[in-house]
Amino acid sequence: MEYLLQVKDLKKYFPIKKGLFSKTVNYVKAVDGISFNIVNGETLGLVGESGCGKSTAGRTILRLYEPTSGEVIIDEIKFTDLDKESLRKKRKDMQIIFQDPYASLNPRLSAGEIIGRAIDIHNIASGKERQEKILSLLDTVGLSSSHYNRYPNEFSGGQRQRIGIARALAVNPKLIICDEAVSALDVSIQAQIINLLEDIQEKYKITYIFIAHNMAVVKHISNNIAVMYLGKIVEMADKDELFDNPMHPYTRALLSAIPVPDPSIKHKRVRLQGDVPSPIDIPEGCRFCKRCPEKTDVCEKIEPELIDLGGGHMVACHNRR
Amino acid sequence: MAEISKDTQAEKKVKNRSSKKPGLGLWKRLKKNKLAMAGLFIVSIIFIVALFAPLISPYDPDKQDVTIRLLKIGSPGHILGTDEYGRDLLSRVIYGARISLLVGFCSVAFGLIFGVILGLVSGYYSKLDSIIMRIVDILLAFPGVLLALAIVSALGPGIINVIIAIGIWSVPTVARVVRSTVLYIKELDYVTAARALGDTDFNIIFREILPNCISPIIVYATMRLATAILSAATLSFLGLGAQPPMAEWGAMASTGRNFIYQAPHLTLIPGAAIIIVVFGFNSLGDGLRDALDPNLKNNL
Amino acid sequence: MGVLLEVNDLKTYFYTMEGIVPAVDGVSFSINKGETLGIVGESGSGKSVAARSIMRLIPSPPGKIINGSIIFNGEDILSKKDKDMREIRGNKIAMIFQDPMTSLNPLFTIGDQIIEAIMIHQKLSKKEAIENAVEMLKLVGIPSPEKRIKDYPHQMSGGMRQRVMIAMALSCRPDLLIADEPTTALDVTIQAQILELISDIKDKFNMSVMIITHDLGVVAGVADKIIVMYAGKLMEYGDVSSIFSSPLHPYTKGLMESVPKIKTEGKRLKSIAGSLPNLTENFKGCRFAERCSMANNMCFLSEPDLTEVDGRQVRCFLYPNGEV
Amino acid sequence: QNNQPTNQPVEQKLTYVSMTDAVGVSPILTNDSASSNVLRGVYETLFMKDPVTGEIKPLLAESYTNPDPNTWVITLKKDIKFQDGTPFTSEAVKYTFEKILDPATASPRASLIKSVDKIEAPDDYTVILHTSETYGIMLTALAHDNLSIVNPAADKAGDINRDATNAGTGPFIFKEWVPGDHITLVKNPNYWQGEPKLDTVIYKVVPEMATAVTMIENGEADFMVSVPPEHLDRLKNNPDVTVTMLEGNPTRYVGFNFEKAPFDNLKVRQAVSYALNRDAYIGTLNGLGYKSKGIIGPRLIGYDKEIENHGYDYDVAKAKQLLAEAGYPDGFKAVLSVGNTDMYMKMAPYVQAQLKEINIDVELNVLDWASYLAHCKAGEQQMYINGWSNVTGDGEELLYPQFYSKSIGASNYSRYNKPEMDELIIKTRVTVDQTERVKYLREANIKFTDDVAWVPMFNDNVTLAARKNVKGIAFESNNEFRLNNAYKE
Amino acid sequence: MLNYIIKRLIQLIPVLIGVSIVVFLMIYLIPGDAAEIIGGPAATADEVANIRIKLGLDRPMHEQYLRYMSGVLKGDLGFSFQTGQPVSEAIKTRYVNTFKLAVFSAVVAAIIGVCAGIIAAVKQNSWFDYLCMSVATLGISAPTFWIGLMLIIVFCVKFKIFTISGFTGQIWTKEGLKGMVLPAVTLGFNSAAMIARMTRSSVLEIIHQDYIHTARAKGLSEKIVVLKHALKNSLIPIVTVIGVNFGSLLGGTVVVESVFAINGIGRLMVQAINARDFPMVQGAVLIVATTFVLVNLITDIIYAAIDPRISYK
Ligand SMILES: Nc1ncnc2c1ncn2[C@@H]1O[C@H](COP(=O)(O)OP(=O)(O)OP(=O)(O)O)[C@@H](O)[C@H]1O
Ligand SMILES: Nc1ncnc2c1ncn2[C@@H]1O[C@H](COP(=O)(O)OP(=O)(O)OP(=O)(O)O)[C@@H](O)[C@H]1O
Ligand SMILES: [Mg+2]
Ligand SMILES: [Mg+2]
Repeated sequence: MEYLLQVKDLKKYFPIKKGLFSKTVNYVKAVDGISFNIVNGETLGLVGESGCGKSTAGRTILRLYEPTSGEVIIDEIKFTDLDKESLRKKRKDMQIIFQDPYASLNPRLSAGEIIGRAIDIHNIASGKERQEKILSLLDTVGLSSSHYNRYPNEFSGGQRQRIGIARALAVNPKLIICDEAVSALDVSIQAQIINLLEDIQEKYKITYIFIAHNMAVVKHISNNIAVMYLGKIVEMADKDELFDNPMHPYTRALLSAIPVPDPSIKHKRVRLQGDVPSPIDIPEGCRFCKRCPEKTDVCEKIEPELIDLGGGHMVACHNRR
Repeated sequence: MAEISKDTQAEKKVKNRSSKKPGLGLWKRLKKNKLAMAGLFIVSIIFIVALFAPLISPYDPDKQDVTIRLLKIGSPGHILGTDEYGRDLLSRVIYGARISLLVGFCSVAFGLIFGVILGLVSGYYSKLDSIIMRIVDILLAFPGVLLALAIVSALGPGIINVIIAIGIWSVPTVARVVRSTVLYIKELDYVTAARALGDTDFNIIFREILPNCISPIIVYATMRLATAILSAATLSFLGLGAQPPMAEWGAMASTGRNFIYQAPHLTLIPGAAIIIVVFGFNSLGDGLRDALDPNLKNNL
Repeated sequence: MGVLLEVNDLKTYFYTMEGIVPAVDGVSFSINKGETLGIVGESGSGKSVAARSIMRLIPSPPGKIINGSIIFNGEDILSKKDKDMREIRGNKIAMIFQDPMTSLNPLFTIGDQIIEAIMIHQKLSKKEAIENAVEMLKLVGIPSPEKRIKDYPHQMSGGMRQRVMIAMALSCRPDLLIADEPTTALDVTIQAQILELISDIKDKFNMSVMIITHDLGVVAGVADKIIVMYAGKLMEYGDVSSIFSSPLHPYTKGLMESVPKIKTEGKRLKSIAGSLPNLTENFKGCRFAERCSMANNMCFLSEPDLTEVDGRQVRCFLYPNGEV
Repeated sequence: QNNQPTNQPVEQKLTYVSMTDAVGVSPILTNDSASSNVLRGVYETLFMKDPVTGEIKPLLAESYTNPDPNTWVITLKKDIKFQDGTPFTSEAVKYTFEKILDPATASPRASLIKSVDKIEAPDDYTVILHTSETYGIMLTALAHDNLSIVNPAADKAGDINRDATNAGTGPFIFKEWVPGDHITLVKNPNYWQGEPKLDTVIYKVVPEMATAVTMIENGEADFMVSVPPEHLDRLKNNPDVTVTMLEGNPTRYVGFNFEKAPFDNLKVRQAVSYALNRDAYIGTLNGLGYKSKGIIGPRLIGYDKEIENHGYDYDVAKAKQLLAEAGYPDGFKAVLSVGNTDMYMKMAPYVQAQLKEINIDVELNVLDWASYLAHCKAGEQQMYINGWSNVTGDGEELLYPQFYSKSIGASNYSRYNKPEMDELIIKTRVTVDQTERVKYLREANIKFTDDVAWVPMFNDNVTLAARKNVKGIAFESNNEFRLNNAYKE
Repeated sequence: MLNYIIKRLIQLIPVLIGVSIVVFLMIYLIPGDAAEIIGGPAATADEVANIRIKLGLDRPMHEQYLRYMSGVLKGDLGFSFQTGQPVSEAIKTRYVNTFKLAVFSAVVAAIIGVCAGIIAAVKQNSWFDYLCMSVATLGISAPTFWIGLMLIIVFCVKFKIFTISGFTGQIWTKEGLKGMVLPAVTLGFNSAAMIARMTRSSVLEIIHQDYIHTARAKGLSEKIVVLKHALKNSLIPIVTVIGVNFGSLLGGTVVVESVFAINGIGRLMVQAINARDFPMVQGAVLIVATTFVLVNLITDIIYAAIDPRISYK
């Protein structure tokens, strides 16, 4: 299988500075060594609690944050090694769609201009061709030419999200990172956008990293799912495998927490104690052990590695060997 | 994609309702604000007066005739009376509008050009931030009057130097206002999106960030215009501003204060003119701020 | 099980620059003692306004309750004096809000904020009130509450703050708890904890709960009855199992089908096209007609009334005679 | 508040208001008028000018003789004591003058006795001054406040420029100075001319004229000098205030830079002089100015009525004609430098407007005072407005600083430099025979006036405004006052 | 906290050095010097040269600056060129006057401004609100000198209630207080207006926050909601304006000081620069700048006292 994207032991630490001379006293280990590969045209779902480093991972892959260490290889090119100018040129391969449909569009530019600017940056088209490209992009995301001259404040949340998608598509990317792209939307609109994303993937063979905390949504759209906890991937598998046979206690808790829109099902919940610990003082041993209902002695001492248990089902847990 | 086309149908309504540019909604909100409209009215009148001063004013503002010194308000031929040289006060007040607007606009423009650039650079490049902000601190800690005094002593009193003095005076505050807006805006997703698209820093600063700092800048500029006009008047009062025979309101009020008992109108009228214009700009600025403020918008 | 709250033909309008927004436009429902009512609907459909109307906490101007009655424990809330209303707020009816991050005053300790209500409503001394507050915090599962009571909100996580909010709301043992999207801002795992907590406490105190959400999964788990709101109107109202098993209104159906389900495999999601209509316009037909896949001409011309179908209320021309 | 009649004796406390604070209270180190007003109460000079006649008469001195033109033998009065009780002797005079002449002191008025090269004190009551060149105006110089005699003991004990307690022989003893606010003097009960009637004198600083005037009106202050024209009527019309007005010696003028074209041309200067309507301007001064055509004004030694037949009257036609003759039929552009004080700022637009009538397009160059001084000393100005206030009341103290060639770069702003005029000026200085000296002064006055060295705009009328109940202030034409005999009713 | 304060005080040093360099350059770049002023119009060139030597003005520029600064490091601000008085002494009396005036008017302005602002916010869009805000806008639109002159005309000339020069710097005596009133009102008018506007808008903003809804939902009376919950939260911007205003009050009292004949630091500064009295200008500017920075520091400390989320370690 050919991988479009390979991420190898990617880390992103944010320094915490203090004192008169801004000395770095500590780090927020937002992403603490994650590795995965995505096959061209597939979708990787990335789930986990708030603050576990999903967005940071996404942005670090795009080098919107400079990675602390690790490698990102896209299409055989080592993205992490590019110098500033080549990086700028190469950026069109990877795009991002944001959660907040309000903050993600420049309120001073019309929908057409927003997409047009993306085209201009990489000189993808000009003149009449450019115009046509913008219109066709608008059409692709389900907007019409009448929207061309409208400003973001005249659009609803769902429509804004469509403009954001069109902007990302404008540079013909190979990969799009959807950072909670549907989380802020109402269920009815959410479904529209998910459908749109699927249509686009089919049409252009685009690869997605789909970040979300809603397991059901992720399951719907992904091929594989990675579960993150405190900067690390704790479980990764094919989506059906993951849902049918969750291995990591955290994954189980997550799955059981999903509210089911069916009053007849009263299922048992795995209750987790406490909250996510801070990524500054990461506990020794297994990161999850403080909240884990199944923890053993070894969990507190040794950090488990992510191990393939067969069939690409990878888990980082001492109790699943 | 049947749903999608339907979607757009539904949106047609939105289209009819919405105005084209984001600015038009602003006008609508501004119109509701009585104080702001009063401000706008005043400012427009002053503009017209300043523009057509030679046509409107009954006399040459510098024409002296000591035989008719210190006429009272309502004297025939001189509605607002005359000053100590027998110059027509109305004409001088009319011409004074020109100077006040000139000082206001030029000094604010001066302050804005430098302040905005400093603010943008300092907000966007965190490495330069602390150096620029230290300089700004020094300027801020420096007493304004003294700065004006020094500039005027060095370059000589006069309107241009007043403009420079007041301009320099506003640089640090503009820089701060812009910087804090930039710090906020540069973290917004649309700026990140521009970076993700591979846009250059220059484009990001001037095409993504700057246009979105415009509203605080406009609001600040209107308010600052008011302050600039006031400061110019105060400098003139201290003898550092406009020089004779220039019909500047502050200078007029200042020389007029010597006649405060015999001819109080010499101080009263230019003083009132200052208040009216400054009031105009302040109310307009207030109104703009409210109209541009997303918080208040939602609650109205 | 007597009726605790009865809302009749409630209309709350906002008089804005853009025009009049009928945020809640003739909504009627009731809640029995010990019952949980869920209100669902898209963002902007008027759920929060309906809830705030019950508390009489509509910002005025621009908002105004222009019609209807809200009978709580047999008394009409809308005709009460402000002072009497304060006796009800926090005491008889308590409310918690969507975002625990912004719903607590950042400048006061959580203890302060909890005892405030206790001291006013129960006329207790400060010391007693603190004891009371500690007990409530323990009840909502905050470890070592004696210490945490001196913490400021920013020293707690989102889930803990939401618990504090609940403790605060429960501190005077209200008859009715209104929870306006109490878990939207929380993580899934925390959300599950909070929802469980609300159900537990409801049973313990025999409280009535009105829970507002746009997440159908949430109401399915906790509510007894459900209101589906759309653009200020009540579209469907009935008990939870029947609405989930056989939604009548096309909007309700649309909502249900939009939700990706874990069991149903890989199919394309059904979605409701378009978005909420602009309420300031004088609406003629059914407010949902624009987006309705079953709409016909009549739907654009006049608005359907609520009809009783199968023990539920539905606002749709599909059920002219109360039949499915 | 002071209006109700009381039987109790009135508090003998007099408050003087002025716009500026003193710079110091030592005669050696100051030379401004605000300081002089204080000095005059604390210290005394050897000679003084009679306030009425202008004649120089002995004060601390008893008499003097000139054995030769370069020697001045001065006999001192006996039985005069400094305020601390030490006797006033020739040693004090020697001490004071030597200190002034010491370059390390950097006394700003050292030039007053610069020609003195040796001071002798043969006995306690005799002082002999030897000059290197004849110095005809020795007596006027010795009457200058800045040549007041200081108490050597006090000067050695501390900085009398800041704290002048017991530093003089005068009627009042320095008590307190709150810089920027006020200076307090108290009476010297052992004063040699008899105990003063006032107990306390306060010099209060009020920088805003309108405020100062109001204070006089309200009785918060007792008197002020130099009332500006705008406020004069108010004070005059106030029944509680008496305004005394005298013809004064300060002159206000429009000056030229003789080194810069076109003002090196006599015809141009004459044209300017003809173009200025002085009478009209004086009309705006509310009686605070009077006209004299000469450069040495009526209140100075050296003035004579004949000068009024010289000079130039207002005549625009003539002005234009002269300008044409000078080669400027269409006028020209000029810059008029002004220091930003009220009085000159008022004159400047007037001059500007008047010169416009003869097509001289004047641009005003307004400068703050320090810059103005530097600017004029450097000769950067083309035309300028200034005034000259004479301390000694002698015309020489105008000609020498203003027109003597060696004063270029200092007080000779006009850069006037004509050898024959220099010679005349020196004569007015060195001639010891007073009648002859006055003759030279008159001659100089005519010559300078004819040459339009300045265009005199007006001479000040000096004013003193005091509360009705204040009596006995001796007031002079140079704006100076003495409080020796002042009292309150 | 203590560390933080020390750190801030250390940061003051570069600012002050910067300020002193600016002042120094300023004084030396503008034409005219102290010797000429001391000599006056009649002084001869020799006299002026002697004065220059005495003042050290004949030395090279950097030497003068270094000599001055080494004095400052030893706590010696030097002597006034013009009067020979020790600068520290000259500044002290004036500074105390200005400071008292500024504090007094800031306190009065803050009380009036905050009260008016709260009422206006609570009664938003009422006639009181409109009146208050119109007056406040007028207040920030009127030049200080004009307000001062008008007050004098009304209260000293027409009604003779106050005396113009009554300022003695004493606050605790009746007379002293009386003398403080007019200058304080003149000075405080602008600030009160500004504070009122800021209070109003910040209370209005806070009053729409979620936790205010929570407070109301608890059944608290409107009075408690506003005065406890809303006001405390609005305090940060209010404290900021008060701080900024106070800072500019100290630097900008020249006008009031001359109109009311107050012997303050503003006037001293103007006189000193007019006299090119470098040590005096330098001393005055340094003290004003220090105050400005200290006021900022105090504002920051107040922030921490108000808001537990802000902690300076
Ligand atoms: N620029 C930054 N500087 C310092 N710390 C950061 C920065 N960005 C993120 N962090 C920290 O890194 C951690 C991971 O943040 P991230 O935003 O990636 O989480 P997330 O999984 O996307 O959460 P959410 O679901 O809330 O979006 C958090 O603890 C966050 O506080
Ligand atoms: N203060 C207000 N001023 C003007 N309009 C308002 C105000 N509050 C609410 N509305 C309007 O009332 C309508 C209903 O709002 P409401 O907050 O009840 O929606 P909601 O169903 O709670 O949505 P959400 O899920 O987003 O909370 C909206 O159209 C909104 O614009
Ligand atoms: Mg995120
Ligand atoms: Mg809501």
